[in-house]
Amino acid sequence: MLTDITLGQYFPGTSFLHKLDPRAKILGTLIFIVAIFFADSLASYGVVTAFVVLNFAISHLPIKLIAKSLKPLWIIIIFTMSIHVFSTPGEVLWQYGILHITQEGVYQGCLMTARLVYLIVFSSLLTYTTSPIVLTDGIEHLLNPFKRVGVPAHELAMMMTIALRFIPTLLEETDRIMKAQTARGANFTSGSLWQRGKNMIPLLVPLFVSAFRRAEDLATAMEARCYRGGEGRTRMNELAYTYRDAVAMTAVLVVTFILAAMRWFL
Amino acid sequence: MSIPMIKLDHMSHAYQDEEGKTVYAVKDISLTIEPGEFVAVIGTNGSGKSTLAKHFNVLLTPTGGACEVCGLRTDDPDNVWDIRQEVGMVFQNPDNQIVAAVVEEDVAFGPENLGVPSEEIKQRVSDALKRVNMTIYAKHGPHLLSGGQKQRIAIAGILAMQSHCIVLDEPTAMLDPVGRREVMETIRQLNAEGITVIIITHFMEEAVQADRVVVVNQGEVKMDGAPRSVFSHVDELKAMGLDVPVAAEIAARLREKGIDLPGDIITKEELGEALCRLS
Amino acid sequence: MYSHTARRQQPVSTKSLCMTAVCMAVVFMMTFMPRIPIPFGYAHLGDAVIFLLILFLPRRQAGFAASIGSAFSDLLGGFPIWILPTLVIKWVMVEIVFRMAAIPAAGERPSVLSMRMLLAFSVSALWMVIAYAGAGALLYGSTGAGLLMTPGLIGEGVINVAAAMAVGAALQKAAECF
Amino acid sequence: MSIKLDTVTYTYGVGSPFERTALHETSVEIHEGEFVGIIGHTGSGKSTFVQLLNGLIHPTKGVVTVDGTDISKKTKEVMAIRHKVGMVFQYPEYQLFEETIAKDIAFGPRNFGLSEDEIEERVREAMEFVGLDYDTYADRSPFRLSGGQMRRVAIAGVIAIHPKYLILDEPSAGLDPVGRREIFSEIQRWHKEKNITVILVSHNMEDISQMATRLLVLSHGNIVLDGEPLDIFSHRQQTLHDAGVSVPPVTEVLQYLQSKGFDISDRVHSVDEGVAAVYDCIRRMNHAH
Ligand SMILES: Nc1ncnc2c1ncn2[C@@H]1O[C@H](COP(=O)(O)OP(=O)(O)OP(=O)(O)O)[C@@H](O)[C@H]1O
Ligand SMILES: Nc1ncnc2c1ncn2[C@@H]1O[C@H](COP(=O)(O)OP(=O)(O)OP(=O)(O)O)[C@@H](O)[C@H]1O
Ligand SMILES: [Mg+2]
Ligand SMILES: [Mg+2]
Repeated sequence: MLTDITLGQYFPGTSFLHKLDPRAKILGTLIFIVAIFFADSLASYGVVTAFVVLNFAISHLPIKLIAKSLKPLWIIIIFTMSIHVFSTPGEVLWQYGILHITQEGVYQGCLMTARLVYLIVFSSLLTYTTSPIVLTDGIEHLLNPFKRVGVPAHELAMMMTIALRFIPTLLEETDRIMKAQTARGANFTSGSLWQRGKNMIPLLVPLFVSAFRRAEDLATAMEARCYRGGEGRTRMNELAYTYRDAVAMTAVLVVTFILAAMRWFL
Repeated sequence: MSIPMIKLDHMSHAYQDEEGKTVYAVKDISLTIEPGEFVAVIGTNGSGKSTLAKHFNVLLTPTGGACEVCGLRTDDPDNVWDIRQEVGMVFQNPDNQIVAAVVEEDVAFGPENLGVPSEEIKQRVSDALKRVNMTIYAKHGPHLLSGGQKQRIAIAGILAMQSHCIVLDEPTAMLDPVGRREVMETIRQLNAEGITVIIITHFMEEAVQADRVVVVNQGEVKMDGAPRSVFSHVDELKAMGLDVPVAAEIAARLREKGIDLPGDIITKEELGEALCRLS
Repeated sequence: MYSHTARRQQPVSTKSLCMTAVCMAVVFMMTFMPRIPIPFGYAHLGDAVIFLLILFLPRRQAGFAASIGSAFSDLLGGFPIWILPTLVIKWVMVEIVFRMAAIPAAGERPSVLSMRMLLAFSVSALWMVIAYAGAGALLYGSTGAGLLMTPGLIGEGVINVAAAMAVGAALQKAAECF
Repeated sequence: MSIKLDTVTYTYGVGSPFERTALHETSVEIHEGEFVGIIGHTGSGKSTFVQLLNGLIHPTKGVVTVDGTDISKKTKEVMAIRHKVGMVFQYPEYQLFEETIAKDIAFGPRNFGLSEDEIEERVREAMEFVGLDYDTYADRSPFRLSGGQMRRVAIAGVIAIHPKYLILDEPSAGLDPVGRREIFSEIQRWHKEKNITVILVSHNMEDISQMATRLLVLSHGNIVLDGEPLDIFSHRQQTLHDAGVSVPPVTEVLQYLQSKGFDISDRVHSVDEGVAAVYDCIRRMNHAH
C-alpha cells in the first residue's frame, strides 16, 4: 500500500493532548498562535517558550518530530535570521565592507526566528496529536453556529470526509494511470513549457473522468443508504467536552492574557 | 399470506438514448419475490439487470406498470425512505460505495441518516460488523482492506440499517476468487438468518447457490425457476450468451450423444452419482 | 422503524456534493505531489486543477473544493500554519477566475482556449503569487522571506496557467460525455 | 531472444515503515513465442512481476534483460524497449483520454515516432483486430462506448504499438462470458498469426488452461511452479492448493470423477474435451461389461 497518507502527520498516542476534544484543540491553537504575535520582549518570549515546551512535554511525542516539522523551512529560517541580523541599525558588533552585524540585529533576529519556530512547532502539535478525521469532525461542530449566516457546515464536513476517504484511492489510480501511459511511451518529464502542459493530458483527463465516475457511483450508494442532507441526522460518535478541555482552554486563555498584559500594561 | 417483499406488475423502464429515442431497458416484467427468498438474476451485459435492481430501492421508478416493496408503491414519494430502509443495495465497485474514512464510521452512515440515537448506532454497528466477521477491522481505513472485505463492509452498512432485504448488483465482479468466496459465504449465512437476498451475477457457481434463478435477456424475464430446472436448458442459455455450470454442460452434451442421464444435474457430485448408476 | 416526517430539501444535491468532494481530493493530490520538473525541483499542478474547476462546478462549490483541497495539502504535508492563508487565497483565486470568465449561472461553459480564459487564469495566478509572498512575509515575520518565495511562486504560476490551457480543451471534450 | 529475470528482488517502500518485499530472488526466462499464464493468490506479486518486465518498476536487486538489453536501471534503453513490451493493465478503459477513438489508439505509435501514414495504418489494423469498424467508430468519443467496447479500444491502443511481447494483467475482469471469449479469441489469434509472445495474468483458470503453453504459479513473491499447464493441473494439486489457487472447473469435475473410481484423463483444455473424455470413459466401461 502507499504510505498511509490520510493519516498525514498524525502520530497516534494517548496523551492529554491526544484526548482533548478537537474543538478545544483547534480553538486553543488558533488563540495561542495569535498570542505568539503579542510577544515582544525577552520575558514574554520566556512565557511562550515555557508554554510550548510544556505542551510538547505532555504530548509524549518524540523530539525528532520537531526537527521533522522544521526541516522544510530551514532556508526560510536562516534567511529570516540573517535579514534581521544584517539589516537592523544599532550598535555595530562586527563589520566587513558594507556588511555589519548589530547587537539589536542579533537580538531581533533571535526573537523573530524563535517566533517562527514556535508557530510551526505549536501548529504541528495539533496535527501530530489529531487525526484528520477527528479534525474534520471538530471543524463541522465549530462551523455549526455559522449555519445561520449561510455556511453549509454539514455539507462541508461531509465533503471533507469523502475527500479524505478518496485520497488514497485516487492516489493509487494516479499511479496506475501514469504507469499505463508510460507503457504506451508517454513522457511526463521533458519538452517546452507548453509541451509539458500537454503531457499532462493523458494523466489529468482519465483522472478526472475516473473521479467523476466515482462521484456518481458514490452519490447513488449514499442515497440508497437513505442519505438526504444533514437535517435530522445523528452521529455515532458525538463530541463531548470534558474537564480536560476546560483545563486546556483556561491554560491557553491565561497565557494569552499574560502575554497581552506584558505587552500593553507593563 | 404474507405481503411479498417485492412485487412487479407489468413493470417497464425506458431510457432516452443520445439521439432522444426511447429505449426499453426493462420491458413488461411481472415478478414476485417473497420474504426470505434467495434469488439470483443472470443475464448478459446490457440486458437490464441493474436497471431492474435499482427499482427495488427506488433509485429508479417505473415508467410503466408498478413496483411494490413490502406493499409500498415505489412511485409514491412518501414511501421512498421507508423502502430504502427496508431494502439495501450493494454495488459492483467496492471502492465507490464506502463513504467514510474509517470502517465503523462507514457502517454507521445508514443509521445516522435515519436519525438513530448515538448509543443504539454503536450497538448496531458492532452487531453488523460481527455478522460479516469484520469486527477486528472496525478502526481500519477502508483503503487497507481487500475487495472482498470492502464488500462485506458494504453489507454490514445495510445490516446496520436493519434492512430485511439486500440487493447485490454484481458484488463479486471485481473480486478475486478468495474475495468472491468470502462474500458468497456471508450472503448465504445472512439468507439463512432470514434476510431476503437478490444477487445479480455473471458467475454461474454463484447462481447455483440460490434457491431461484431469474434469467433476464433484453429487458425481459426469459426463465424463472430453481437452478436445477433453469440450468437444464443448456442450449437456450448458451444462445443468450450465458454460461452454465460445467457439470450441467457436460451432462447435457452427454445426453446429446445418447447417454441416458437425468436432466437436472448441476453439480459434480450429481454428475458422479448419475454416472455411477449407469455402470 | 424511524419515521421520516418531511424534512427540508437538501441545500446541495448528493451528486453535486460528491462531485465537489472528489474535486477536492483531486486538487489535494495535484497540490501535494509535485509532478512537473522545473529548474529548481518540481512544481505542483494544483492551481491548474483549480483553474479547471470552472468546467465542472458552480462557483461556490469550486471555491470549497479549491480552498479546502489545498488546505488539506498544507495539513497533511506538515505546514499547518499555512492553512488559513491558503483557504483565503485559493477562494479568491476561484472568485477571480469565475468573475473574469463571466460564467453564466447555468448551461454552456465557455471554451478554455480563449484570450479571456488565459487572462482570467493569469490574473488569478498573479494574485496567488502576491498573496502568498505577502502571507509569507507576515507569517515568517520578514519581508525578505516573502521575497525569497517569489521566484518559485512565479514559476509555479506560469506552469499552472500553461498546463490549465493545455489540458483544458481535452478535459472539456471528455466532460461533455458526462 | 527472451525476457530474462536474474535473481530479481522487488521491495515496495524501501526504508519506510511500510516496507514490503513483493518478489524474492526470482529467476526466470520467457522465450519468444510462448504463451505464459501467470496465476497466484491476491498479493502474490503477479502485477509486480509483470511491471518489472517492461521497466515500469526497477528491481531492488538483480537484473532484468529484454532481448539482451539490461533494463534494471533508469536509462534510455528502458524507453527503447517499451515498444517491444506492451502492457495492458487491469481495467485499461480507465486510461482513455483522447477526443476520438482513433486518436487514443494512435497515442502509443505516435510516442514511438512513427510517421502519420504508418500511424493510421496501425490504428486501422488494431481496430479491425478488436472488432471495431474503423469507419463507424474512428471519430467517436471513447467515453460514449459500453464498458466492453472501451476495454477493446484500450487493448487496441497497446496492440497498435506492435509489441513483440504482450503483457495482459487480468484483461477480462468484469466482462460477461461472451465479451471474455471475444477478447481472448482475438488475443490468441494475435499470438498465433503474428507469433507474439503473450504473458497473461488471470484469476480465471479456464482461460489459462485453454490458451497458455506455459504456466507460472506465484505464491508470496516466489515462483512455486513453472511448467506445462495440464501437467501442473493434473499432478501438482497440492502445491496449487497451498498457493491458494484452484484447477479449472472442468478439470475439477474430471478429478472428482477420477476420485470416484472412473478411469478418466483430466488432461483437457476445454469443456468440449472434457465431454469427450467422459464419453470415452463411459464407452470403455460399457465395452468392459
Ligand atoms: N442512464 C441511462 N441512460 C440511457 N440508457 C441507459 C442508462 N442506463 C442503462 N441504459 C441502457 O439500458 C440497458 C440496460 O442497462 P443495465 O445497466 O440495466 O444492464 P445490465 O444488465 O446491468 O448490464 P451489465 O451486466 O453490463 O451491468 C442498456 O442497453 C444500457 O445501455
Ligand atoms: N504500490 C505499492 N506500495 C506498497 N506495497 C505494494 C504496492 N503494490 C503492491 N504492494 C504489495 O506487494 C505485494 C504484491 O502485490 P501485487 O500487486 O504484485 O500482487 P498481485 O499478485 O498482482 O495481486 P492481485 O491478484 O490482487 O492483483 C502485495 O502484498 C501488495 O500489498
Ligand atoms: Mg449492471
Ligand atoms: Mg494484480
